[in-house]
This record gives sequence, C-alpha cells and structure tokens, in this order.
Amino acid sequence: MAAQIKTTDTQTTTIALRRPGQDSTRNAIILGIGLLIALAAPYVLYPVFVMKVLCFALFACAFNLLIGFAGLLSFGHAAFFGGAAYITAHSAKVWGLGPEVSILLGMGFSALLGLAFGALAIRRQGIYFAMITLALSQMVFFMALQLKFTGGEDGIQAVPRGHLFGVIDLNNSLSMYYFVLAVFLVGFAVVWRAVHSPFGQVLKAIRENEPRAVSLGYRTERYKLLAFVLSASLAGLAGGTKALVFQLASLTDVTWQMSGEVVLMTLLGGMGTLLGPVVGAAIVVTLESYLAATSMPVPVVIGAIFVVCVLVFRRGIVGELQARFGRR
Amino acid sequence: MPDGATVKTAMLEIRDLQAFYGESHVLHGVNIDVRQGEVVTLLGRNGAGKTTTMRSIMGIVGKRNGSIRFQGKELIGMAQHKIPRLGIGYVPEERGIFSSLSVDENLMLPPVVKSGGMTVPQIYELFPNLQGRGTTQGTRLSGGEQQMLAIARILRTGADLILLDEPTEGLAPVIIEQIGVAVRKLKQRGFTIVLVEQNFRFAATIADRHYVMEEGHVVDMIPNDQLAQNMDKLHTYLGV
Amino acid sequence: MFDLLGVPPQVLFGQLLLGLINGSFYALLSLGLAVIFGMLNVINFAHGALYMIGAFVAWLLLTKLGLGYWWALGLSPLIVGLLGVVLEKTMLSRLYKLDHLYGLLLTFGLALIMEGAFRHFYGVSGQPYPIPDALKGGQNLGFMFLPNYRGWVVVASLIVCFGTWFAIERTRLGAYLRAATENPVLVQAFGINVPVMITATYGFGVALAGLAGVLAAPIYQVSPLMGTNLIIVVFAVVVIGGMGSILGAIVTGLGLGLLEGLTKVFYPEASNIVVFVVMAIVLLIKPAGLFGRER
Amino acid sequence: MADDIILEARGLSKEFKGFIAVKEVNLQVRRGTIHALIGPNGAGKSTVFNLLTKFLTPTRGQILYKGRDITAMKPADVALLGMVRSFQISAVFPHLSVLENVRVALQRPRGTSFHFWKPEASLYDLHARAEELIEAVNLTPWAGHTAAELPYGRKRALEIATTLALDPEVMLLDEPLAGMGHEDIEGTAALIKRVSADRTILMVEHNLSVVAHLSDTITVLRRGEILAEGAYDVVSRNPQVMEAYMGTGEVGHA
Amino acid sequence: QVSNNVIKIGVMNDRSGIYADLAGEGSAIAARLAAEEFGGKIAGAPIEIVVADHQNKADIAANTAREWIDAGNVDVIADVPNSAAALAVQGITKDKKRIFLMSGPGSTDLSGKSCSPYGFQWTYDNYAMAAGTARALVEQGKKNWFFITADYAFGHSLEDETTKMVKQLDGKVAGNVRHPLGTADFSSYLLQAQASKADVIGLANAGGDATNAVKQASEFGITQSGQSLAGLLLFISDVNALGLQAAQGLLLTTGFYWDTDDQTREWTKKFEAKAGRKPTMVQAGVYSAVRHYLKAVEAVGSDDPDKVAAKMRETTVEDMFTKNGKIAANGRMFHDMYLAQVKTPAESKGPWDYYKIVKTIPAEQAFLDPAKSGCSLVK
Ligand SMILES: Nc1ncnc2c1ncn2[C@@H]1O[C@H](COP(=O)(O)OP(=O)(O)OP(=O)(O)O)[C@@H](O)[C@H]1O
Ligand SMILES: Nc1ncnc2c1ncn2[C@@H]1O[C@H](COP(=O)(O)OP(=O)(O)OP(=O)(O)O)[C@@H](O)[C@H]1O
Ligand SMILES: [Mg+2]
Ligand SMILES: [Mg+2]
Repeated sequence: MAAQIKTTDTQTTTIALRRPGQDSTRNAIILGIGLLIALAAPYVLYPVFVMKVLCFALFACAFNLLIGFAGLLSFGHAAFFGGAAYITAHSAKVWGLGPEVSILLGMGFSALLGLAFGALAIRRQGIYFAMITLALSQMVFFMALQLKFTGGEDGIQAVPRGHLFGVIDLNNSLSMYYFVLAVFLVGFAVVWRAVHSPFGQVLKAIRENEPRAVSLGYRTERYKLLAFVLSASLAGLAGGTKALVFQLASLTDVTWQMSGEVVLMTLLGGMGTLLGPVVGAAIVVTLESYLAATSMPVPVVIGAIFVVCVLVFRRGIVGELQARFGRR
Repeated sequence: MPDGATVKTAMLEIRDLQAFYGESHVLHGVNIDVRQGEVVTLLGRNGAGKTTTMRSIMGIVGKRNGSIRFQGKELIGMAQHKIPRLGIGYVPEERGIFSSLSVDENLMLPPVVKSGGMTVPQIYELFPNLQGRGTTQGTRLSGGEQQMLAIARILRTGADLILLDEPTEGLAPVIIEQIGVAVRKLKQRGFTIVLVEQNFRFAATIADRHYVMEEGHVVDMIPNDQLAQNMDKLHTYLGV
Repeated sequence: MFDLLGVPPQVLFGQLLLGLINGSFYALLSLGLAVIFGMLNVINFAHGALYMIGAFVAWLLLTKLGLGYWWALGLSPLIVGLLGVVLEKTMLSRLYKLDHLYGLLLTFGLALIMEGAFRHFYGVSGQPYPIPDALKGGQNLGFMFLPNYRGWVVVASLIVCFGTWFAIERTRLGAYLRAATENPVLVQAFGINVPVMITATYGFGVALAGLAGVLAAPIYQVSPLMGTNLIIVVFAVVVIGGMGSILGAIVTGLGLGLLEGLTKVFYPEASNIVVFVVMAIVLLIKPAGLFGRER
Repeated sequence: MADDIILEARGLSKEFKGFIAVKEVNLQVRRGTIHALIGPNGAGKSTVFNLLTKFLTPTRGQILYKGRDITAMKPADVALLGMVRSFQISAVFPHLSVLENVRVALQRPRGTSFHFWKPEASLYDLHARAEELIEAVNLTPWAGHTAAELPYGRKRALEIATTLALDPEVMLLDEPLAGMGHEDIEGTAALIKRVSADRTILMVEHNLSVVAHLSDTITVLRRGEILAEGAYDVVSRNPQVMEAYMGTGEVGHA
Repeated sequence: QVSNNVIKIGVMNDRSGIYADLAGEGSAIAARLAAEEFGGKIAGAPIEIVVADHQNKADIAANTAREWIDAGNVDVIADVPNSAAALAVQGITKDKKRIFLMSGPGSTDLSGKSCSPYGFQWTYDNYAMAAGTARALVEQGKKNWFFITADYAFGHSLEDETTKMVKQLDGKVAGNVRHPLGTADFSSYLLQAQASKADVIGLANAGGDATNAVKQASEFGITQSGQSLAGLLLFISDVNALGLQAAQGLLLTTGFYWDTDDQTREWTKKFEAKAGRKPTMVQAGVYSAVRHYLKAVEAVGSDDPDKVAAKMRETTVEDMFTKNGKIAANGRMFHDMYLAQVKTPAESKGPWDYYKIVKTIPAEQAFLDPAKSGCSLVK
C-alpha cells in the first residue's frame, strides 16, 4: 500500500481536475486557428470539396459522440446520414421547401429513426450493439432501394439548393459554403458542449461502470438512448446538408460501407477526441478524391489504413498528438 | 536464515527474484525456499508483492529475473503452459471462476497433471456446498462457493505444489475452519502448499513457516513454533 | 388438390426444400462466425471475404493446376485456414487485451483489402466453376427438379455443422475454448497452451468459411463480391441465434433459410428484410438471441 | 413501532432454475440502526441485497420501503427513493478521478443530468461538498488521481464516499471490508459508525469483530432462510449459529 | 480556337467495382485509340486523356466532374457507367456547358427527362436492350413471359419496357417475381418461373444478379426443359464470366460485337494488344463517341462546346462501331443494334467467340422515339 503513495507528491484537490484557465486558452487558440482556416478555405481550395469535408467531419463528430464518449460502436450510422439525405432531398425537390426546413426535416427523421434503433439496440453492449445497428441499417438500405420516392439506384437528383430563409441564394457556391460552415459549427458546438456537460459526465460514468451508475439512481438506458438520438440527429444534420451540397441523395450514403467509412474517419483522427473526427474526415475525403485519379484500388488502400490504425495507431492522429504534448 | 534447507529436498527455491509490471518494478530480490511437504505462508500488507511472487512462479507476470527452481528445474524462461504441467497448481486471488462454464465444467477444466489428485466424491466431501450445483453457471455461485470451487478444481489435478492466494478471503469462519482442515489433510497426503494470507490467525493454525514480505522484499522468516515470541514484530509488520 | 394461399403444395414443398439448402449455407457460415466469436470474442468481418477466397482458391486450383473439385474440397479450406492462422498470429493476436471492437475493425479492414485485391486482379464479373461430373444432373422429385449438387451441399454442410457442434459442446475442448475466451491467463496457468489453441480455433473457423466457399463455387459465380452481400445476413443469423452459440447458429441458419424461402413465395419483396425483421422481434423478446446466454 | 420500520421484506423468495436461494425471508430493518446480515457462504445474503435493491426480481414476496410497496420498481428508481447499495466487488468509475467519482453521485439529485447543453462548470459548485466527503474517507491526497490508480482498500473507501454523496436514508453495504488490509479496517469501520448517525445501514460482513462492534441487530441466514435474529451477544451464543457459521471461533478474523 | 491549348478528355468510370469489367480501364484505352487516330493532336493542341474512378458513388462523380471542369480544364467527359453517377454528371455538364459522352449508363432518363444539349447517350439504353430482345422473341412466337426482376427502379423499368413491348405485340405476361439487389440464390425464383410454364423467362436484372440467375437456371435445367432465358441487360463480359456451359442459348441485345466484320475485328486487334481482352460494347462505344467528338472539334477548329455539339449533331457517325449513326435532338445516338444468341461450347471456336448474331435491329426499332422520350429539347 505504502509503496503506491509517493509521499513527495504534494497533490492537492485544488489542482486535481483540469485547470480550466490554461485548458480553455489552448482550446480557444486551436479553435481560432481552425476557424480562420475554415473561413479562408474556399478561396484556396475547391469549395465543394471543402463542403464535403465539413459534412463528413460533422458526421464523424456525431458518430464520435457515441463511440468516444458513450462507448457504443454503431455500425449502422449510414442509415441516419443517408436517410436524412433522402428526406431533405425529397422535401427540397418535391415539396419545394426551403433549405433550412428541408434539413431540419431530415434531421428530425434521423432523430426518430435513432429513437427506434436505439430502443432496440441499447439493450445490448459492445459487439452486440454494433451488429444490431448494422443489421438495422441494412433494413434501411433495402427500403431506400425499394421505396418509390428514393429513386432506387438513381437516387434523388438535381435537388435545388434554394434560398436560405427565402433570401440568400445558395446556388452561389460561397454562400453555400458559409451556410455549410455554419451548420458544421453549430453541430460541432453541440457535440463539444454535450461532452462537457452534466450529461456528458453521466455518460462517462455509465461507460465506466453501468451497474454502479444504476445503483446511484441513474436510469442508464435513457442516457444511452439520448446519446444515441443526439448522435443520430447530428448525423442526419450532416446527411441533409450533404444532400444540398451535392444536390443529390443516393444509395451510397446508406450502405454499410458508409457506416464503415465513418468509423475509419473517427479511428484515424482519434476516437474520443473532439478534433479527431474532423481531422480524420479531412484525410479520408482528401485521400478518396486523390485516389480517384490514380489506378490504385481504393478499397485496398482504405482497408490498409484501417488495419494500420487498429494495429499501431489506435489513438489516432489527434489522440497521438495529445499524448505526445501531454494534454488529457 | 535459520533453516536447514538441506535437511529435506528443497522443492521450490526462489533466488533474487525481480518482477516487473511494465515499467514498475514490484519485486526486488525475493528469496524463498519451500521444502517437500511443507506448508509455508507469505504474510504482508496489501501490495507487498505476495500475489506477484505467486504469479512469478506461474510465469504470468510481465517480466521476471532471477531464479525459480522447482524440483531442480529452472522455471524462468520456460514456456508458460509447461510450468503447471510440472505439478504446480495455482488458485488465484480473484478465484477465476469462468462464467461461461458450469460448475462441473469449471471443476473438470484444469487437466490432470499427476496421479494422486483428489476424486470428485472426495472433493464433495470436503466442500459439501458444491454438491448438486453442477449445472449452475460458475459465477452464479456465491462468493464463498466460488472460492471453494477454485480450490477444489486444483485438488483434482494432482499437482504436488499448490499455490493458494488468500483462500479465506470472504469466507465464513466455519468455512475457513473447513479449509484449514482441508489444508492439513492435504499436507498429510504429502502436498506442498504455499499460501498467501492476510488472516494470520488462520495461517498460524496450519503453517510450518511464515515469510513476511514488505515492498517487494522478504523481510523476515518466522517458523510457526517461534510465532509467539515474534508476535510483536509481526504486529508491526502487518500493522495490526 | 388444395392450394395454400394460392400456392400449390408441390411448389411449396419445393420452396421448403430450397430454403433448407440455403439454410445449410447460412448455417455453415454462421457456424464459423459463431465459433470464432465464441472463442475469440471477435466478430470476424473478414468471414465473407474468406468465403470468397475459398471459392477463388478452388477456381485457381482448377485453372492453374488442373486440380478438380474434390481436391479443392480438401485443399481450399486448408489454404484458407492457413491464411487465417497467419492473420491471427500476425495481427489479431495483438488485440486480445483491448476492447473486442478492435477485432471487428481490424477484420473489417482486412475484408476491404482482400476483396479489393481480388477485384483488382480478377475483375468483378466473376469466374465460372463447373459442377463436378459425379454430381451433375438431378432427381425429379415429382414436385421439383432437385439438382444432385444441391443435395450434396445439404448433406455435406449438415455433417460438418453437427460434427463441429459435437466437438465443441460435447467434449472438453469446448470448455477449454470458452474458458480461454474469458481468462486466457488463468487457463494458461492450468497448463494449457492457449495461444496455440486460439490460433487453431481461428484457423478452423475460417476454414469453415473456405469450405462454404468451395461448396458455393459451382452454384454461384466465383466473384470477389460474393461474400459481401451474404455476410451481413449471416451476421443477422448469428445475432438471432445468440452470438457465440454453436447450436444457435446452426438451428437459426436452417430456420431462416426456410423462412426466407417461404417469403420468396408469398411476399418476395420482403425476402431480404425478413431476416432483419425477425432479428428485431427476437431482440425485443430475448435480447441475448434465441440460444444466447446473457453475459 | 411499525413506523420505525424503514425497510421490510415479507415472505421474500428467490429461485434460480429450481434452486431456492432465498426462502420466505421476513426481514425488518429499523430506522437509524445498523443491521448486519451474516451467514455462511451461499446463504443468500447477496441475493437478498439484490432483491431489496431490485437488481433481481423476487420470485415471491413483497418489499416495503417506508411503508411503500417497491416490489415492482426498477433499480434506479429504488436508488432515487433514497436506498443506495454498494457491491461485493468494488465498484468505482475507474477512469474518472476520485473527485469526479463523487461528483457524479452528487450531481444526480440536481435533475440536470440530461442537460447536454449546460457546461461542465455548472457542476463546479459541487466540488466543495465532494471534497468534504473525500476528506471524510481520508482520500484527500488521492482526489486528483483516477480511481483505477487506487489500491483496493481505497477503492472501497471511495465507494462509500460515492454512496454517501447521495445522502441515502438507507445504505446497503455488501462486505465493505473485504480485501482491506488491517490498517484500513478499523478506519472504515469507524467511518461506517460515523455515517450511521442519521441513517440506516444494512450490511453483509464476514468480519465478526466488526459486526459485533458495529451492529445493533444481526440476522443470520442459512440456506436462504433466517436462522436467528437479535443482538450480537444473543445470536453468537446460539448453538445453531455457531454450528452453521462461527465454528469454534479460533480462526476468525483478526 | 482550343481552350487552354489542350483538348482534355476525362474518362470517368468505375475502375474497381461492379462495372470495372465492362468499362474500367478498357474505356480509357478505347479513348486513347480514338485520340491516336488524330495523331494525338488537333489544330496544334495536344489531346490529353485523364481518368477517374467514381467508385459508383454519385457524389464522387459529381465532385470529380466539377473539379475537372472548374480546375482541371477538362473539355469533355466520357463513359460514366452507373446511372446515378451519370445523372449527377449530366446535371453538372449541363450547367457548366461541357460535352458529356455517355457510353456506360443505361437509364433512358439521360436522353429523356434529364436530357441536356451537351449530353450524348451513345451505346445503348435500357429500352433498347429490353425492347430489342422482347420484340425478337415474341416475333419468334414466344409470347408468354415471366419476369425475374431486381427489386429497384432499374429492374422495374427494364421489366416495364419489356412488358410494354410484349403486350404491344400481342404477347402476355404470366407473372413476375421481384428479388432484392445482390441476391445470391435464385433457385426459388427459378422454380416459380418454371411453374409458370411461360415460354420465356426474362431476367430484368444486371451484373452479379444476372450471372447468378443464368448459372442457376442451367443448374436447374431450365433451358433443357424448353423455356428460353432472356438476359435483358447482359454484356459480353458477363457471358465471359459465366462461361458458355452455363450461358449457352441465352438471348440478348447488344450494340456491338467484336466479330461482326473486318473493321471491328481490326479495331479489336488494336484494342486487345493494349487491354489483353476483347472490348465490350461500352468500351467500343467510348471509342466511337470520342472519335466523333474529335472529328467535330477538327471540323469546327475549336473546342467551343456549343459549336462542337452542333457539329456533332449535324454529322452522321461513321466508324467501325456503326454505319450511318444519327444523333437525335434528345442526345440519343441512333444506330443499329443486334440480337445475339450465346453459342454452345461446341459451336464456339475459342475464347470470346461467344455470339451468333441472330438479327440486326434497325435503329428506329431499337430506340425509343425521341418524341416520346420526355426530353424538353425535342420540339
Ligand atoms: N497488473 C499490475 N500492473 C501494475 N502494478 C501492479 C499490477 N498488479 C500489482 N501491481 C502492483 O504491484 C505491487 C504488488 O502487488 P501484489 O498484488 O503482489 O500485492 P499483494 O501483496 O498480493 O497485495 P494484496 O494483499 O492486496 O493482494 C502493488 O504495489 C501493486 O499496486
Ligand atoms: N443467478 C443465479 N443463478 C443460480 N444460482 C444463484 C444465482 N445467484 C445466486 N445463486 C445461488 O444462490 C445462493 C446464494 O448466493 P449469494 O450470493 O446470495 O450468497 P451469499 O450469502 O452472498 O454468499 P457469500 O458470503 O459467499 O457472498 C448461492 O448458492 C448461489 O450459488
Ligand atoms: Mg494479493
Ligand atoms: Mg455475497
């Protein structure tokens, strides 16, 4: 026993937890730089490309909320992402609703879907949870394939971007860009806040020791379900936005490969880190568009990155950097 | 040390044992001798390194140096799964009952390594609680029953050196007495037993000698018959 | 003659028989998954890819070495099994101490690599593989024409399934395996060579996939994508049966084959979803699956 | 008198696939006392605990808490009513710091636990209370460490602090001293005594000297049934109890 | 005047997925063969060919197309199998006024309600494939049909087109069954088809679904028992994959067959030297379309999309792919199609000797009347 306490160590409770001042300045600097880059990006890079990165980054953040902070690996997140894309596209194209309403509808759909999935899947943990979400999302895939309104393998094409609040023309790619950036920032802020909220604390506790959390009076299933619904809604937000960016909703976004891709992004960037998914998404999207022009077989490269990440690089890029530079 | 290790054959000789968990150096040169047919206890506070000593013998700590000889064979460097086959049985502190196995399967799991182990009826006689529970899932047994099962399954294997890590933890006094009886019986049958105990009153009723450990060292060895004289010393060691 | 919901009984018998045949495929594949999951706690996402490789090995043996079906039936599972052993030794074995999800992610990556590589080298339209001469032709059962080869597939997979079930559930081996999943260190401390046992298990589970691949080769196109679609359904089968339950995998595999067969007659639009619907219902009632243990 | 009974079990039974673990147990715990549940291993003590806190559903029988029937409640709801348990095997949140461990319990009564839009800083005002509790179990030097780093005995102490944070009316402690070194036992026993001042404690413990020292009432279980009940002196002289549980007393806990 | 002083052709298709065999690198080779005929240069501007893998994802296709046009100076995009991807690219090329030469995609929408003044659908479309086969079979007296249909929009439309044609010619449909995409086992559906006693079993599906269905049909002895099997969208690469043993007797429609005449054989030799296999109709179509485009550029002396598109429409297509091909207002290139029957192993003289051309389907019969296509460009 005595062997464990280093008596020289003069730890006191006041320095026990995080040091809010220092931490938040550092966060503020990183976020500030990130924001500057994001604001300038469309003048340097191809705007649609950056928008795609943002959509996937938001998707990955949503996914990360679940795996990184609630310890639940969903292998069916494509259902929310792609499902919302269809709803948004349909609302905008067929019902002629405005972009903001369409996206909200898509998001609402994902939230409901998340509630349904969650109610079924939350009862199991770990691999079981992953398998169940995967199977459920396959169901959504087949429905998307067979239902009339989704347009089968053609998807919903030529979705109008419309006018934001009826005023701002989103066909202008810069307005569209800043709209997407705003959506992303809102989503990101929600994730950030949720993680560092009273709710986030309980979620962590549940991940660590569920029976104990129950014995303290937490109805853990409800917390997990809320986390799931939150994550699904944000994934839907990302999917709906993407549908407007590309003006199309297609089957690609509901396949299980898409669910795998978001796992890869999060893993590569760093699970359970806030910026990790953003970095991961940027890398994967860049890589995919780069590989498209080479003769390298894309799945092999993506698969290899997966394997390398799992074997030697589990903390992901951001996780690795944080470990190196001593941040918790 | 005031023992005549040469009088009887030394069954287990530990010399200058160092053990590590990753970076942390836990054992700093442990020396222990156990002779054939003896019951030896390791006493010491939480974290003194008792469990680690046992795990070192079984080859399941991260890294170990020094020498551990069992019946003349060096265990350090030997493949892990060969060590028990030499006739060493281990009952871990956390009991290690398998939840995916029934009580019967748990009992029958460790392979018999030597003849002369106890039979199942003999085991039931020793631990009546286990009788009739064969199909229950292992970890559904109560804490104490699990402890009994953990000991019982090693007795079946015929191992002649048995390492018991805190066999009385969480047991009712009456069961502790039973286990004491069992250990004495095993001793009579010629088993050699190394026992980790916090409960030295219990240890005193069954052991021949006591090693006292502190922060990864053996700091003392007290033969059981000199226990009375050394009571004060022991109290300071153990902080009773 | 009476009709059942407009379907003549002959057709119904035929469909049931076909369901059984398909079911035996599911059973064989989910058995391999269940063995691996039960013992290693790894969801082997690469199972479909290895099934595909099993079929491809058979095809390569035929076209490159001129070795026919019966050779392939022995060699192909062996080769796939060896591949499994290599994967386990070099990669999977490093992950056991971590969250089991990493096993899933690793095998997911491996599946992408394997499928991608075969796609790259052999294209996607697939390769033809003939039915062995001894099993050509078929039997007219009155209510349907049953190709001999299909009959053989059912028999072969049922034998393998129940053989495996027996070996694992009714012998000491199974107890070792289950115990090793839970606490490998302790089982090792009982004198059992756990790493070798785990490697062998993975090799065996994967070899089952390879075997299924060979059995499938003469029926389906030997194509790099053949495993992709199947595997998700097989996952669902395993979830319904109760993950890690050998018997569950077999029984559910057969049962769902039958159910799917019936759906194809009465409501074909739903034949792919039916498995998932059943899964949802089962999970509502029995979260651990039909034969699963709550852990 | 009846008002004095805070927790009561009537005809409580639990069967596991034909095996009767708990049989017709009638238990009355009086408000403000320390009530010990002892008995040989496998007597059903933990099972009774699990039944009372609803981690298991009784096969038969009724559970009354403050006169209210809670037989059909969920475990989390029981905790909300003020009856909180500890576990036989230590239960902490390993990767949270000691302070956060306690804070998680403290934040629960606030009703903001679903508030994912509030900052963590909204919880900082709980730190003072958390530090008090940590102080009470002598964990102050460890407050900033993650729970996983604590030695076993300290984890048990942390668990007690976390339980206390809910300020429960009834605390159920399952073998709170198991696995503790001698140096910790006394302190923890004293702690239990101290916190019992304004609450009721039901505990399972094998360490008889502690049981003797602490408890007002002792219930002895054997094979799922109540064998004896009363004060320590009475119970310990009961020959049946001696036979079933205490033995000759010479190897008892130090 | 050539923009940026280079004529840049972007060949976009699936290079590793399900369309990689029928398009893939082969389409790029075909485009290069076309460029070579112009000496790699027109009006002093070099012809450059870039490729991209759209991975069958419409968003990647859209993204690549946008980037090619905005940042990569690509003048013309070719191929793009996978209708979803092609529709996405069509939208972009229409907006940005770039010529789009579709060889791979089959959706009739591309020259129908989603047509574009810059989009040309070259090789085939689902209507031509389905209607061609249906007409030929019904005219042979096989009037009673049963469909095994992939249960999504593509399969439905293939089935609809065929049904219309069958009914129009006084045939009838005995029944149909719908299977999900990616079905491995067709035995159950085949059994139903067999029980229907129809003359023809029409396979309204594609790729792996179609090949598995054909293979299992032969296992269950469908063709031996007198029913005909019609693949409504099958390519020579599928037949090659199936092997003649399983595919023999199958009827299908194709826009090109390498062994038609000396010209096709000669071109095939050049293609095979680079690709290592015979061309599919999609690959041959890429060649023809790119060649026609380049000819128009040469003629106008500029790569201005409006002028080039107009020129392309004016001139007839004359090459080894087709004689007297005409481009209609909706962008549909009208050329003769062929009804082919797969040879038996005995009839075949070697690898890729797969088809007997049973009949030439004149262009007007093969393709949908532009007036009925729903394309707004048709007055
Ligand atoms: N897996 C491990 N990793 C790192 N350190 C460890 C590990 N296991 C034990 N230790 C440390 O090694 C030291 C010795 O531990 P050991 O378990 O041998 O003690 P012990 O004497 O058996 O104590 P107890 O009475 O609590 O069982 C302790 O300081 C402990 O914290
Ligand atoms: N889920 C279960 N399934 C089957 N039997 C069970 C289950 N849970 C407990 N039991 C049995 O019920 C009896 C009572 O167990 P319990 O854990 O309550 O004992 P206990 O009095 O707490 O013992 P200990 O002091 O050893 O912890 C034991 O015989 C045990 O094997
Ligand atoms: Mg220990
Ligand atoms: Mg207990």
